[in-house]
Amino acid sequence: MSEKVGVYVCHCGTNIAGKVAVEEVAQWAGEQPNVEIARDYKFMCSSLGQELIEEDIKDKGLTRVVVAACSPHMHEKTFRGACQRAGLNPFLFEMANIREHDSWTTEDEDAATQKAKALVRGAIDRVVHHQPLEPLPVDINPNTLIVGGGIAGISAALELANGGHHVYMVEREPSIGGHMAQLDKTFPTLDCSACILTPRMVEVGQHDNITLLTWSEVEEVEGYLGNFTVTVRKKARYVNEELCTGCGICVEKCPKKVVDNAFEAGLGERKVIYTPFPQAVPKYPVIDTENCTYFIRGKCKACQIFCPTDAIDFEQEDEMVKFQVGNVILATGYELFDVSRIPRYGYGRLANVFTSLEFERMVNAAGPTSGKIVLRDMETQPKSVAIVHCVGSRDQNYHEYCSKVCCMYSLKFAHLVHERLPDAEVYNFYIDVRTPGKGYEEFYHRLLDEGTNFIRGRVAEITDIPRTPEEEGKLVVQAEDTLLMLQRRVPVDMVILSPAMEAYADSREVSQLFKMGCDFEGFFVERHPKLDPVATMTEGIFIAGACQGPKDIPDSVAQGAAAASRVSSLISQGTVMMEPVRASIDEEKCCGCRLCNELCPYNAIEFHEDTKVSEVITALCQGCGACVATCPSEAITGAHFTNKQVMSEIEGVLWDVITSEPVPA
Amino acid sequence: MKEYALFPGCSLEKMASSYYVSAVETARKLDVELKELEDWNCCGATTYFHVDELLAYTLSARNLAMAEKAGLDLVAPCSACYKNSYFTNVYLKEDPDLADHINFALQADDLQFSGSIKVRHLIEVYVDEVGLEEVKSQVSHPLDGLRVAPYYGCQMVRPRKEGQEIRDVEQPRYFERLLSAIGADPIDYEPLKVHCCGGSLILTSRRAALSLVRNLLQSAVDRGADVIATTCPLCQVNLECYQKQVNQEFGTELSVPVMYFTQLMGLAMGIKPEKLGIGKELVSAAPIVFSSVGAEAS
Amino acid sequence: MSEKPKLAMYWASSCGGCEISVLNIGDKILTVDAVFDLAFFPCIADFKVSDVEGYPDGYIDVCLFNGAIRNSENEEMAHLLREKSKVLVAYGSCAYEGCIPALSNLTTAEATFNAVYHDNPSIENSEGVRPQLVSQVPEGELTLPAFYNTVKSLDQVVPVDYYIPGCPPEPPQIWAVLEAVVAALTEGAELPPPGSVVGAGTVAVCEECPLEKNVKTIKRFYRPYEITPEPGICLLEQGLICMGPATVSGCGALCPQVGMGCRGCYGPLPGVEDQGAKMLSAIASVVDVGEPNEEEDELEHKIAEAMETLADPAGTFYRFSMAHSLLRRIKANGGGVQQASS
Amino acid sequence: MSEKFEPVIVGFLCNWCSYRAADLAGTARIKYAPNMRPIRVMCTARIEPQFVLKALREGADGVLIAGCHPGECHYVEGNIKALRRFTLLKQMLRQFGVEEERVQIVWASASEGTVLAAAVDRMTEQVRALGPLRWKETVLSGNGHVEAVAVTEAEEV
Repeated sequence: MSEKVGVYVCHCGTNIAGKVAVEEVAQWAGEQPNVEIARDYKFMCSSLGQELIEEDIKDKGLTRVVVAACSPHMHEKTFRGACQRAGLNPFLFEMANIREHDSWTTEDEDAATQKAKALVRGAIDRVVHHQPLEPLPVDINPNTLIVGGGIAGISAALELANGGHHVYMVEREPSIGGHMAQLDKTFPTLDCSACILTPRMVEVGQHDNITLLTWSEVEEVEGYLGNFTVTVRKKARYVNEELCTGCGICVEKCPKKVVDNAFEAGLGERKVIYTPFPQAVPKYPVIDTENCTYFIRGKCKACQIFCPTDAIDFEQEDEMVKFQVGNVILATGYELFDVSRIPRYGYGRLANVFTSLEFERMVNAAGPTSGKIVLRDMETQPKSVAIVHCVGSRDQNYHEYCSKVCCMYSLKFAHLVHERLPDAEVYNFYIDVRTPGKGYEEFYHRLLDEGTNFIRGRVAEITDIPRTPEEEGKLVVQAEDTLLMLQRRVPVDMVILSPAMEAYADSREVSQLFKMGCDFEGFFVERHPKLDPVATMTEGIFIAGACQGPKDIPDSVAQGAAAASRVSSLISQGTVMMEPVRASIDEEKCCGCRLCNELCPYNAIEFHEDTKVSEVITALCQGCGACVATCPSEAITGAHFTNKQVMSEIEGVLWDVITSEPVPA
Repeated sequence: MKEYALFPGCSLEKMASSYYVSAVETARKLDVELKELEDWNCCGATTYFHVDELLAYTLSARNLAMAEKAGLDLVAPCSACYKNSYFTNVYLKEDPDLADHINFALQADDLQFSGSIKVRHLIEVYVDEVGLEEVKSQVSHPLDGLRVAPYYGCQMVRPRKEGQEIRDVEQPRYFERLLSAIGADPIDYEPLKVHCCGGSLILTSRRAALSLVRNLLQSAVDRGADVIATTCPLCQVNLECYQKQVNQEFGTELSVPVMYFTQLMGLAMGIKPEKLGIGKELVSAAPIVFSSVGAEAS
Repeated sequence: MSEKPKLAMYWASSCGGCEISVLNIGDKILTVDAVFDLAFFPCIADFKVSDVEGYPDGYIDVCLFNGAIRNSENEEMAHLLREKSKVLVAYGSCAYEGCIPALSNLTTAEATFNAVYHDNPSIENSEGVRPQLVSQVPEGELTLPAFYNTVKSLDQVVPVDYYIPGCPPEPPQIWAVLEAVVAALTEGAELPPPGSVVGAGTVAVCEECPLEKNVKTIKRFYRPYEITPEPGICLLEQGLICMGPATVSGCGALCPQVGMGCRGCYGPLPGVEDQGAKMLSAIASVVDVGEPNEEEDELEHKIAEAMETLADPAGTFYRFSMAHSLLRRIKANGGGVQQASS
Repeated sequence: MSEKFEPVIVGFLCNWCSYRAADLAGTARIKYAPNMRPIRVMCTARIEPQFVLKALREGADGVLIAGCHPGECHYVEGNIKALRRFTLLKQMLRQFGVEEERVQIVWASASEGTVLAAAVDRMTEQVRALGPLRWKETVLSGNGHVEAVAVTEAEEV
């Protein structure tokens, strides 16, 4: 039985008509098989254009519709809507992309017209074989998983929880707070980081709608938008959270101290049973089994002996927690570039070269030096400090991108040095000073007034090899001053490197765990860089904060809240409709060879031992078609991308070169 | 028996003759045959590439083409020759048009560049292809306790080569491993070991070059080196021959023996010092020779 | 004066196995003899082409045509028998889809001649004598059929009513078909719609295969002589090529059961356009080599290495279906040979 | 066919990366050869060797498969599966005498409009250099039997 196809060729003003002879294409389309009516129109997406389609469906009894216009990513939904309003199943529609893929990219007008015809014919031949499909309703589980308890995750969690939705927050460290908890002051306002952060941490810790899982990692994620099943490994703390009151006696009594490479960035020490910092949330300590005397030698148990509530449990084991959520927000944050990857900056070899994080801890009143700025010997105060911008960023050898926050915190450092050591000279070595943000440029000017020396030049080398007497015993920072056009060698006592923010080394594994994209640098990929910055290509997975790219605190907070609002809108919809582009197996045809079983990235294919056939669990299927292409007996069909449809489209786009069967049959 | 096409380059002919002989001697010990390229020509040196790139590449490509004809990898003991040959080899492979252009010229000599061979520095041959185990096995008089500053210079490691980390450029370790293999005690010579020796600046911008030489000598001394080992004739000249000028210029009293790594290897392998061209240096290497048991042999 | 329906069987380009397979139906052959008169059956009785030419059109009730169309003689006979037969059956893989003869579509007629009349080490032919379409001899003019560059299936030269797949077809299937035909002829029973494949199942061979099937992840391919297959386990899982999943059932999965992968002689499943491409897709998909996080060229290298362990993909995947495949034959470089046609 | 030969290339673009890359090329008004005729699939993993053969048989001079970079596939590793099939298919096409350049696979992420455009331009030129494929006309046409070759000396004797 033949179909009645309506073809509509859009001028898109001159966007298409400027290159493609649209009238000609429409007129030609009218002569193609199965075509009932073909028209061209100025703007098909306009309400008038859409009505044109609707009327033809009604009056001319069209059974299929083709619109040749822009990219389906632009207007497929629009025209499907038009079909639906006129009572035609929206999937009996096909779009030919003659704008993005043709008129905008082709120089020659005849060639553009020729290509347009091919694309239109492809769509016509394809649409004839379309089948009516119904979208799949999916219920949204109102719970949300938030991975990462930094400031981005915290803001997202509080938004949702205060909105009455339940949140599971998973943090791999013993406490939430993230990098922000390590900072002293925040630019440009210089208000105390801890003072603004800790209340929010406490709020998370106490919130009825938030289940907090610290010292935990996500092991497994199964399912799809609305219905994820998450398995979390709750690492053994060796402290019973029911009994522990967080009194801290165990920490006090623990006889062993080790260098704290995590929170204190190696500058300070901590006990072997510890909470990362005093305001930690939750308050329960953790035993560091690598260093614990009991775990090494089986003796000590001081913490257990002194614990007033018998909360210490050396027998405790990792625990697997399983729960259901409807959406996921990844706020896994960033780590700092390893500055020892730039040997000429001497970090590790030259004692008084520090990283920004070390300096943050140093200037922090609660830090290892209680806020005193000193050299590695922990007593001498520097008389001169050099701050090096763009360490590992804006550098083709490491990261090409600008790390965005380094300029501002480098300025903050300069200010703090001036504040604590009024007589000290401060040199900022920069490529450009980048201060886009409210009050940022003003802060820069303030630093200029405070007398910081700004030297425009990427630092070539930091060395302790003197060339002149005044360089003796100093660190010499060598750079080409590109304003004065001369080589500068600046002797200083202390150097602070401002390393780039980079994605966590394991971010690629994380992205694969959650089945979403991750770019070359390891940052998670948003659905659209401008219009959809917190969603990902995978339905139900959202991202917030520095895991998506270098960001400062206000941006991270904003993204956290944005992700939360995206999630809550889904929750309030209750159910969402999903594209019915899915695979299905004809059990009559399935021979049970099981070639398709391992193939599905979503484990949507199930093999029934009893009937010896495989089945696709529609809800899990994401419609990639891998199994369809694999099944050698064509027992698997990919809705809306069937072999018949694609094969016909192939013949269609080749209409002008295709020739009839040469061999007599 | 490993075979290589040897590209001595101009300096090994005269100025660095001791590098030449010690290279040949050590190679023989290690069962490596260095067949000198017949009718080799200048590598383009440090300057020609800035004067006329096309001609410079052609010059260097001719040597490569001759090695290809012989079917042997090219070995250059001089770091400048090495760098020029190495990168000519790379760039011509990347730029077929340029290669065609040059091959057109090479036809006159009935030569053709196809990029079929590798270019190695002599020290790479010893470390990577002969292997340190083999080197060890030839050591009869280990240079026990001799503190050596391994000076790579710049042209052997720079610019960064395909597939290398920045570390391989700024913190290479193979020279140290070689020195340990002959029983010597390599000092921590970072980061200067890959810094510039002044190169040809010594002629054009004398003071700048001298101050670079000074840094190298001074910190070698500060770090307790008995001798500085070099891998390049130009480094050798700048470090060894300009010590007097450095002292005049900066009022220092520096006097450090500077030797080719092949000479040290030779001593460790029990080769007679004179066979290694030892005795021609401006800063006497006698203390090293005596400290090495190899001297007794002579 | 027999009113019995007339049966014919002809042998075009094939090995003769099909004839044997008919006799292989055992004592049922007597029934065949009882029901039919033989009108043409060169293999077992002496008929001449002239006899057939003498028949009125449609004189033969059922003609089992086996063998591919390799040369002009095959084609002429196909046309002749089509004319003279009510029901023309493409019998066996050669007639159905080209089979082994069609593998020579992977080369050219020219090359085939060179191999047969020249290059072959056992050939002594210094004058380079080659078969000629026409050659003059004292006695007069001798002619030979023209040797085609491209081997074709029967339905590529004449319309075909039914197909019986298999190399050769299995006795039970043959009998089932003959029975149906007999029933139709004697009791006027319904025949299947023309053009349909008869004497075969509708699902893949695996359905009939008793070997245990698990999820499949292959690291490389093995040729039968390279490994001894684990008994009782699906051969594909063990890296041995088995066309089972891409081949229609009906044979009873004889080969896999004796440790030899299915060669695919029963042809593709209903609705499949290209058996070989389908199998290629399936098998390549489960080669579990290469991780997404690897360097791109490293990845490509690894995968290429694994795939190269499959010797002769074209010959493997199209062993029987070359004539029915999408590409059907190779593009000889320069394309000189097929241009030589007229 | 007297004027310059314009190759026809069928392009299979994955919905998430390469189709969007092509969209981006358009939005950015990057001009490239009009010879590639795109067909959208959800993922390169949906592309069957059958599609490629079909295109070649029906008159295409080349086939381009474009998908996300390995590790960036929207469906985790659909592109790897595509690469596996493509690799084996290429080995087979070699046997069929189809030149390497006629069937290619490229990776172009949603942000790499230029990469895709460049790939199309490059491939168009390569295929143009190879000349038309037009399978049915050049390979399958006629019944292709061997004409009698010139009478050899043997028979003159």
